[in-house]
Amino acid sequence: MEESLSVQSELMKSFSGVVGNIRVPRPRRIFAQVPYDRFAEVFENIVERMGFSILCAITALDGGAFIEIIYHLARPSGVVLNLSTSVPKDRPVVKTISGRFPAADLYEREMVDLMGVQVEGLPPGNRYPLPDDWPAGQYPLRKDWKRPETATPDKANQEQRHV
Amino acid sequence: MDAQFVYQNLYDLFYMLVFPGLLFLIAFALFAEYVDRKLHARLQHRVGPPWFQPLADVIKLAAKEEMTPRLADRRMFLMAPLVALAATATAFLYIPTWKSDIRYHFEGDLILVLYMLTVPTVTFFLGGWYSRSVYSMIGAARAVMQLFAYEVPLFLCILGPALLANTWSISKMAAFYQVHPAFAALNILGLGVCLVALLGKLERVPFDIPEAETEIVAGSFTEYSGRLLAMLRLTIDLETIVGAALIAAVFLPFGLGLPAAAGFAVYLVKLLAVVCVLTVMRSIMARLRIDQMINLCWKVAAPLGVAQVLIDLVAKGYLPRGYLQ
Amino acid sequence: MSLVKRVVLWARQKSPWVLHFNTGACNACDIEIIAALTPRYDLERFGVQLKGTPRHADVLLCSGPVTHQIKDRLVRIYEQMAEPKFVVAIGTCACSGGVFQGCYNVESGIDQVLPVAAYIPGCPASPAAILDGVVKLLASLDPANAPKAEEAPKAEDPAVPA
Amino acid sequence: MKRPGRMLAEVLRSALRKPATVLYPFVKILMPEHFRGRLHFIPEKCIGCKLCMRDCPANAIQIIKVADKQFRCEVDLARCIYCAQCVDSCPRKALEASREFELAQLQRKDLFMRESPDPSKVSAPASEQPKTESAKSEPAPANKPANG
Amino acid sequence: MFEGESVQVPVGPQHPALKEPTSFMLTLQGEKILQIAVRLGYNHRGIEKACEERTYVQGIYLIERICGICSHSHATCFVQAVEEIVGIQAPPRAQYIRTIVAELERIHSHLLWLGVAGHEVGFDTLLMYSWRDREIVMDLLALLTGNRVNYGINTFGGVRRDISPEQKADIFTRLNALEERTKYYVSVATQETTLINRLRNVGVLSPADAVRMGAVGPTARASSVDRDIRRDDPYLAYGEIPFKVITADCNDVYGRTLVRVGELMESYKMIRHALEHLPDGPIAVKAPRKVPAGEALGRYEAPRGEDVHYVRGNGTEKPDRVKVRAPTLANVQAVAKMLEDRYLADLPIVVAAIDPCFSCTDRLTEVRRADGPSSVLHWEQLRQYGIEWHRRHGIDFSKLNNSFRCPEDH
Ligand code: SF4
Ligand code: SF4
Ligand code: SF4
Ligand code: SF4
Ligand code: SF4
Ligand code: SF4
Ligand code: SF4
Ligand code: SF4
Repeated sequence: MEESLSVQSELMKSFSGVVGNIRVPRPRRIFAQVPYDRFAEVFENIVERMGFSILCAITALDGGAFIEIIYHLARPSGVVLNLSTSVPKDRPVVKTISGRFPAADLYEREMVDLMGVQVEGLPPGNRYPLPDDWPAGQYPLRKDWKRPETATPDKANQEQRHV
Repeated sequence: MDAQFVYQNLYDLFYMLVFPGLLFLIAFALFAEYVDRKLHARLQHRVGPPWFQPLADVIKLAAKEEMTPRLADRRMFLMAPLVALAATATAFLYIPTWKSDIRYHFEGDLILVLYMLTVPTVTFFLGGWYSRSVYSMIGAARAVMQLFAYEVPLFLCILGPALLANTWSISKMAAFYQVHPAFAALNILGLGVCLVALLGKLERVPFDIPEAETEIVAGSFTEYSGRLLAMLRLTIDLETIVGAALIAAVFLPFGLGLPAAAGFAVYLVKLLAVVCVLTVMRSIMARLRIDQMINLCWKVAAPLGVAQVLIDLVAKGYLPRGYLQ
Repeated sequence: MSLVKRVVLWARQKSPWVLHFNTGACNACDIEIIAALTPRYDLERFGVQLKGTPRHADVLLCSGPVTHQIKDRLVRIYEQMAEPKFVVAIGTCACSGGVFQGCYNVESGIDQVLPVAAYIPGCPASPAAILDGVVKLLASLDPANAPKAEEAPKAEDPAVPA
Repeated sequence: MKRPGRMLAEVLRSALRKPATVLYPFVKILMPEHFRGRLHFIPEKCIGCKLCMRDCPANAIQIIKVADKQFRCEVDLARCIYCAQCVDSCPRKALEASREFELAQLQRKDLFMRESPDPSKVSAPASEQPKTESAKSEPAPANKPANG
Repeated sequence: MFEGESVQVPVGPQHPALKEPTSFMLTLQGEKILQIAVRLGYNHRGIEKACEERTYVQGIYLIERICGICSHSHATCFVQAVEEIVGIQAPPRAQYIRTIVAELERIHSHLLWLGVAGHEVGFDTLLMYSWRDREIVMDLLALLTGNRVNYGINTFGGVRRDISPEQKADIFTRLNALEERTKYYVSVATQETTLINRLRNVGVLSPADAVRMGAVGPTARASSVDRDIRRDDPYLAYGEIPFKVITADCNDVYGRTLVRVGELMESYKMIRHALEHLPDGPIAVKAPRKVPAGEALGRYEAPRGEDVHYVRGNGTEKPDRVKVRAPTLANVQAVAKMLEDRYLADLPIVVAAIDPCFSCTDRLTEVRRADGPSSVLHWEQLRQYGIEWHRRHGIDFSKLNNSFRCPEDH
């Protein structure tokens, strides 16, 4: 917990007014928020100077009017910093971090396809994970997404009821 | 057409098709496959298939629908299994069974047999190649690469004993070693190399590279089904027997002079012993990669083959003349 | 039944070669299928051999609820198999979609796509249950103890709903 | 020390020993005591609270009222994932998981379990019947996707 | 095939080397792999979306079925995250039982892997033996949890089954048998020439690449990357059970084999320790059906590496978002690196060496048209990043004394 708390105070010291809502709900878990316009600088600092050199995952959430993106960064010592940022849902654009973390390439492509987040600076490549002919504007993990008409009717379900 | 002639022809036919020709050969080959699979299973600490398994497999396959891939060259695709089967069965006729003077033999039948044994591999290559599926084609290419690798050691280590026996006929070789069983001991090295080469010929682990399931599905055989597949499997079974018979004739010259029934029994035991050795070998090794296989053949097996030839040449030069007619 | 038919039937019952296809399973059914081939259960006692290519196989062992993406492949693999051929649905997913039914990317079971000759429920179906199902399937090949009902799955008609 | 054929001795020894194979189905296998196999329903205990239906992850179980305080249980054996959550959820222990695992069937319709109270004890008024039927054809909403 | 000519070989989605659908499009020159493209998504069932549509209780069983091989990993990771949001803690006895099942799962998974690896290189006898011995663990799991796979031992606030004293004794005897067998496999893996030839110097992943590509689990540890969530971020009872993190400096498939068999030996010790120190008390506390608003990140060292679950609750019976990052998704990126300039024959074992299970990796993808233009991920672009980066970050690969040293002369 000391380590987590020291990270917390370090964050508060170096980014007062930028990084907000810093919580340490349990040992080795830190949650923090940063507005997207200051994200790059904070991220750089956290990764390069504070030693959060492992990218565990990137989660994108549908927050209604905005899309929240959480970068789960870890230190080899086991402390995880969940750095969250949001972009407006009608113009969800973020910059890639795949220059730092090659592995982020896949996680970001997932966001692109499933949450409709645009990622600037992704190296050229095929889309992932949806196929090339996937209709534009369909993002399955958004809360307002309606599955296309082709969804399978649950035939077995109906049959079974009449046995 | 006198009675003698008719009788002679009928006997030939019986010899070729029934005993010890095709029918016996097939029955025995299926039995050998059973022995192989059962032993393999027991070595793996499980029960394994019942005795009729290979027979059921063949009948089932024969009764199945046959499919030719759309892109395949139909003629080559169909011919390959037939030619392979015929060549293997033919080769068997020239290998001495439980007596050294068999019906068909001539000076040079050794070359014919070795050649005939190459035919199946080449036809597998053609069949696979003309299936026009990637797996088959890779399997086919691998089969040929492998053929070039194991053929040389195989030839070398049969050449040695042939030189010592001073003949190009398998029957005469068998006869020679029967008279001088001590000389057979000189060929132990050749026996070992021969067994390894035979594993390669039969495409068994560690040399099942051309049909490596986890890499290229079933190699040349990937697209075959039904009757044609049954034929291909039969060919491999026959090859096992023919290969084992060749080894038995060249390297294991025991019991050739015995009365028919006892001789026959010894003969079967010899063949099955070779089959069992092959099974044990395939059970305890991992598959090599094609480059490792080629290295092994050229850097280890071929020099050993040469050594075998040298041993026999030296033996021939230094042993008392009287032994070698 | 003529002698030839009898022999062929016998051979068919004694030599089922299987092809395993994961149609979106969670792997549990798949490892249980492999476990059924290993020494403890040893399916080879019944002549079962695992084959790598549909051309060689008689029985298609499917596990998983059939994801939309795999559906076409499944049909194609089925078509590549030589007659006579049978499909066995292994695991609850393959029987009905199981816990995944209602998910947006899955069918509810193999029988939505292919005619199924035997259902082996269980999540996963244990190797013993798989053995039981295979033995039941093989016994049913004999017309004497085939299922009587009209809806008996017919292998000849690949009733593929669009 | 590398050598080929490291497993030779082990393998030959195995060939001489009794195989590790159990001879199922010729010898029956008994699953361990708490194995989660086919469900069984004890109609006398059920109070019709339907907690089991609510928690079933596979939407496989139906509790249907057949008469006053009398309930029938239907389980789609092809859909049940044998998790026994319903057994845990039931406040009256009216469900139990058995060790039965040989459930394979040749037809989908045979994969169905229906366990009703003893008909002699059911004093169902005739008017109850249609109601039961309608309850039957209505799929449980438990895990129907909201936007499906 | 023939030199100069390059051919495209599809491997998958149905292929004997893969027990699950995934497809690799290989460009071969002769037997050499020139290029490799991977397509995932065949196993996508839409679980993340489905989780949002089901209650937490139903969710456990659904999450457990992300993958049957590390079902306990996913379920525990999820349950821990949810318990953290709710603010309850499973009682100590429950934590120990979860740990014991987790280590049993690791044993079953690593033995399974050993067999699969044997099969991939044509060594079926190894498959048969290791799976025969794996049945011992499967029996134990069935005995303790009620099912051989997809154990269903977890519930919110604890576990569903207790371990009785008789079962305890039973576990001890069976563990001894397994330990004997594992020692034998160590000797086979380190002595059988044909096997070593197929594993040594195959699928090389340098320590720097392993870190850069984000490899996890035995894949990373075989490249001297000393990371293990059980030690670094202890959960369950791992903080109280002594164990060593096994690493190797071989960087190849051989090293991954050594790490896995080494971990087997550790797991036996851990289970013994956990059983001997099994605390008394209840096995579960009551958990509410509604989970308050909140978020938690669960990390778990699954047999294949770090599993990450992020859960956000919104005060209802159903989660707002469940995000799963399975170990294979992290490792699959390293495969292309490992296959550079290798042979076709190495593909199965290299792919198997990360012990891939795409059923969890595909959790996110939805692809409806199988024969449309394929969406393929090209690995080439992943290679343009320099190694310097990690130097700047001062990541050091210093070894512990429980690391395997690989002989130079293989
Ligand atoms: S985890 Fe908590 S108690 Fe332990 S060191 Fe950190 S702050 Fe202190
Ligand atoms: S993770 Fe380590 S440093 Fe941080 S609080 Fe816990 S013990 Fe202290
Ligand atoms: S039936 Fe169960 S175990 Fe089998 S694949 Fe489906 S979810 Fe997995
Ligand atoms: S065992 Fe599980 S799946 Fe089956 S009915 Fe009960 S809750 Fe539903
Ligand atoms: S939970 Fe138990 S008592 Fe309630 S309806 Fe289900 S079986 Fe009956
Ligand atoms: S990679 Fe693992 S999960 Fe996937 S098929 Fe192989 S053993 Fe099963
Ligand atoms: S990594 Fe593999 S075994 Fe583990 S959960 Fe994922 S799919 Fe299953
Ligand atoms: S990846 Fe796995 S958990 Fe996620 S949706 Fe697909 S199948 Fe479900």
